[in-house]
Amino acid sequence: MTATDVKKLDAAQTKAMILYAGEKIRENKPLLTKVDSAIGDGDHGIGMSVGFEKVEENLKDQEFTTINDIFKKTGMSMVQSMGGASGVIFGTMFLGGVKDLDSKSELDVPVLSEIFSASLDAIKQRGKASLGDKTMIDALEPAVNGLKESVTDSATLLEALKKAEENAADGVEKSKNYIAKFGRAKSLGERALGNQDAGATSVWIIFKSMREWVEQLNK
Amino acid sequence: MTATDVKKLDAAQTKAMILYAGEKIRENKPLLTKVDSAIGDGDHGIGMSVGFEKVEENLKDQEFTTINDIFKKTGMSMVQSMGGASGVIFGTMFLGGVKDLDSKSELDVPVLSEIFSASLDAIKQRGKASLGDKTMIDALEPAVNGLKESVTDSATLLEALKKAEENAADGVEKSKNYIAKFGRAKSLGERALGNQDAGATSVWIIFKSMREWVEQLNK
Amino acid sequence: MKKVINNPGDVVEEMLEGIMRAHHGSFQKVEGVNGIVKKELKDKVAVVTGGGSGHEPLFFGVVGDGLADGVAIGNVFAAPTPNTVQEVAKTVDSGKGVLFIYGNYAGDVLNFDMAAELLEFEDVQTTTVKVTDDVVSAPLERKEDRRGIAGDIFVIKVAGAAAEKGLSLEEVTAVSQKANEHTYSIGVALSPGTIPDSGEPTFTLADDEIELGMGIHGEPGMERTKLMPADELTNQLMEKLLDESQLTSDDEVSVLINGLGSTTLMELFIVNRKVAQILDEKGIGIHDIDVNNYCTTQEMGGFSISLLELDDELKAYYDAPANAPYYKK
Amino acid sequence: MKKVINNPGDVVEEMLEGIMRAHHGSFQKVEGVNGIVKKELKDKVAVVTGGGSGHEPLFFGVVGDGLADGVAIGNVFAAPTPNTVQEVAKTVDSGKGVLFIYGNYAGDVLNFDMAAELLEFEDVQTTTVKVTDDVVSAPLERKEDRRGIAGDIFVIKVAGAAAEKGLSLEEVTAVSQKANEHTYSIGVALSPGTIPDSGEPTFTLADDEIELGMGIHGEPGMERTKLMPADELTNQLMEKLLDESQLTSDDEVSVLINGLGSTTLMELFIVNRKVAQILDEKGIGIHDIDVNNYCTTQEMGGFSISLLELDDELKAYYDAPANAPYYKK
Ligand SMILES: Nc1ncnc2c1ncn2[C@@H]1O[C@H](COP(=O)(O)OP(=O)(O)O)[C@@H](O)[C@H]1O
Ligand SMILES: Nc1ncnc2c1ncn2[C@@H]1O[C@H](COP(=O)(O)OP(=O)(O)O)[C@@H](O)[C@H]1O
Ligand SMILES: [Mg+2]
Ligand SMILES: [Mg+2]
Ligand SMILES: [Mg+2]
Ligand SMILES: [Mg+2]
Repeated sequence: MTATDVKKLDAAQTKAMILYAGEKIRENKPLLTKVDSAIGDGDHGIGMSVGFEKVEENLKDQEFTTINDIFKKTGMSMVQSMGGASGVIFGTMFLGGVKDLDSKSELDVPVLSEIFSASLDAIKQRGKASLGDKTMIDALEPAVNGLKESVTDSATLLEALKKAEENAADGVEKSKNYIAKFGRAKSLGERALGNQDAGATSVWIIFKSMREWVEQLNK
Repeated sequence: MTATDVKKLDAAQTKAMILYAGEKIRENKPLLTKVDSAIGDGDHGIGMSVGFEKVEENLKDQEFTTINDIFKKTGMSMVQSMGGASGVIFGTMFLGGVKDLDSKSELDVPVLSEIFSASLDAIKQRGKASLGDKTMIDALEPAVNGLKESVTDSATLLEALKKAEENAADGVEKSKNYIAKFGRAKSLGERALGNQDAGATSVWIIFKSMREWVEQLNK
Repeated sequence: MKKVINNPGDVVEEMLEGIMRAHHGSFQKVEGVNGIVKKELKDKVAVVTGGGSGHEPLFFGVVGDGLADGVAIGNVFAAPTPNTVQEVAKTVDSGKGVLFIYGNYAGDVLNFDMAAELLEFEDVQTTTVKVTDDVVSAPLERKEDRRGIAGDIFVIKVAGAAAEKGLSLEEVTAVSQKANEHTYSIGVALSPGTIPDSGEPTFTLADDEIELGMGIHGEPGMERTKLMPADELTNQLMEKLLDESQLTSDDEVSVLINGLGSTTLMELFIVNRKVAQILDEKGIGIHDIDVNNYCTTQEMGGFSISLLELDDELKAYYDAPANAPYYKK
Repeated sequence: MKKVINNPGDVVEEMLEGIMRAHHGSFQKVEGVNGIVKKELKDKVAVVTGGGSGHEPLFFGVVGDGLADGVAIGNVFAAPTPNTVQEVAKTVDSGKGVLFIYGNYAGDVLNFDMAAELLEFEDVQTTTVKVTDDVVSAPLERKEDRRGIAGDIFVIKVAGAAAEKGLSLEEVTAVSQKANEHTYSIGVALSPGTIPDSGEPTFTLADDEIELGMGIHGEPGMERTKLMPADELTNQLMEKLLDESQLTSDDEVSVLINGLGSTTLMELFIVNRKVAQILDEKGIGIHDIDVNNYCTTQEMGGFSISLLELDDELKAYYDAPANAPYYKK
């Protein structure tokens, strides 16, 4: 079986994939900080690193039987350690998706899509931002749309994550042309044009690393 | 009559000579500040400029009949406006010399010598420094010795001031090798070696400009 | 930027240890979170403030009698977590409810709101006043979107005094909200502060440039211009402030000149001289002037001017006694 | 260096105008000179302090009840003139005499001494305590040559309390002298301050260099070294301080961590954490800790640690109430 055929991950694999995404976020701390400096207060990379350190600490030595618990623990670790806008927002990206989800022991494309659609809604409700407000939603919403299409197309996990990653990347690019309304960049107005959003960049890195992890599976 | 022959100055000339020295000190504000920065707190040029501005303000529109009054007013202007170590020390350089001096309407070499010997004593008494302590005394004491020799040699005013200037310059050079004991540089110890004293530099500029003024007299 | 720190990841925790060692006589640490509350709590409405650290002495410095009862402390420039806010609120609540006062930033709003939701389950009643004093951070039509800067001090002062007087949560909230509506601030940046963790300045300004209206995290202001004399600069800032506040000669204000970090008191008093001259000229009464560093941004250069438009009610609360490590009246 | 000033030659005068506008309720300006005294003077020994400006909030910031009665203000980093000192002293003297307290610098000594001579003619009795707390500025054998830095605060605090209690000039002088002898300080510099007039920093340090023991005008200290972690730095400074002060577990101290300008309170509290740990380890009692910016050098980076070795007499004076714009107890 090559990665291309993979249809689903079990709980242990899901945990490993999230830990890998956390590693990548931490590797990209300088980039995220730089991006946030240009139009925000320059701490996004620091906050995301703190959050994913806590995630690693809390997930590493624990065995999970459900996907729900993994996402919940990931989200809680972020909310309780990070602070800042991204603590709640990225915490909700993991927490919000499993709040009303039936217990799942495996992560397949439909489940993945269901989780992130629900978390997108939760984030919008909490933060009151929409697509085009120069927030992480500019990457998350297109990524979620990609996942939804993949469900319809019965795509493999890798195909679905590739699509989500591409859409997220595209969203990051587009965020350069949006005027910021939320976060510490909110009053920058037109002067933020040309700079991508920090949170959107994190969303892209997260989907990119999930794709990488699945790609390398059983290669 | 050329400058070389000048034996004495009247009160108006003396006033003009002091105002000229003040101008030169103010021109050299950056140099004095730089010298003080190296081993002191970097404000000597500022203080001396404040002092000589006050001297100009107080002397400019006033007519004097005695040398004593000119020196007294010069010294008082400095003491009352400058503050810092140099306010009292350079104030005393002018005040101290005429404190016990009989009223003089002309400044010749013996009077010049008498004034600055007395002020040297007054400075030493007030500041408790001696030659070699890396203060303005390192320039003033040799300059005074030069004036005293000129009295013995019956030198002209220009010759006397030339000698004083040369000795002061020599003293400034030598101050580089002294270890500071007084002023803000006092605890610099051996690390002050190689740097000349700021106050000594001012003394040299004052004698140098008095020499220049006399030299240009009736040229 | 050289900083006197150990591991950059430990600055907040070590700062808190240092604070507690100095102030254990009047402070208690809230266990498990980065929160501090007054040692002796009273049976009254509690006032809780907080925000990212890096702005010292805000926010811990105003925990004391007649001021805030507790503070939730975030990482550098990052709002505190919901559980931090929650634990602090639970510790100070006497059953009469808790008023949250903090600067209006997305992160703070998200975290305090989440805490408020969670506290509902635990029967702790909360209300919120978001400080929105920075007049350049959004136009008048979107006043509620404005950022909170040094004006925090005025709002916390009034809230603390009202709570001390025994008012209900509703009443304390209303008068604090009024204090916020009566507070107008504007800042200017000369040089950036540095985040200890990244070692990077939060923005860059040329050697002869300043930014009018810049926020306390380096958020853009209204204009980058050349450095100008203090009087001219103060004039420009006051013009905007008076235009926004619409103060007239019938009004009376308290003034706060707040240093952002490395700007000296000498400079702040030179600014104060001009601010007072301008107010005097317009016939606007000056009730009090406070020149201090309350809301800093690490070693950022610059300052802000805040005006609190007084009425009899606000004046009485402004004048009431207060005693915290960095604010005494 | 960008500064918020107008004409550099006017900074002191304009600062004074700003100060007087903010504090006219408790201060009066001494006419004709750069001096400030308390508005309401008491029939007691008067305490006069002063020195160059540029170190704000010292020295004007400690003019108040239980502290100094008057202050003579010089130009930036330049001692006040004799006539300034003289006029301030004459204004505060109630006939019971005037105690001069100032940092031991040649300029200050020369000007205060000259003022004292002139005051003799006017029947104003004066005594002097020169603060010499900076342990690295001269060896023990020449203790009287040491510079005065942030320890000024301790000496003025004790003097003000003793004078308030009604002691005679001789007695106030004696206990202030004792306070000075019991005060030990050491500083460290990270980056220079700038003189407004020249726009030049008073010294230079490489990007990764610090100077242990450097004075508050950039006077050389004991060693230039690489920047090191806060704990290690604090250890090195405390070692020197404990060695000089010979404190043992029988002793009790008040601690002052004083910021020099641009070093943040966050950093000062991280230092404080370590200072307290070290004192705790040695069993030296900590009576009080004050973390503040009292004696600055414009926007200089760095801090100093001061210890006041207490006995019952000094402790009582240290704890006595005090109320000045920048020092309250
Ligand atoms: N209301 C919101 N909804 C969604 N995302 C938001 C919102 N506010 C901020 N963000 C995201 O958070 C990011 C900033 O995170 P971070 O820098 O960690 O927090 P802070 O803004 O508190 O410094 C922004 O780039 C944006 O993507
Ligand atoms: N006790 C003293 N006797 C003579 N000259 C002194 C004494 N103390 C200081 N000086 C002179 O004063 C100069 C410093 O003057 P200045 O920089 O204006 O004052 P400050 O030291 O107060 O900053 C020194 O360079 C030295 O020549
Ligand atoms: Mg940020
Ligand atoms: Mg000097
Ligand atoms: Mg932030
Ligand atoms: Mg000086």
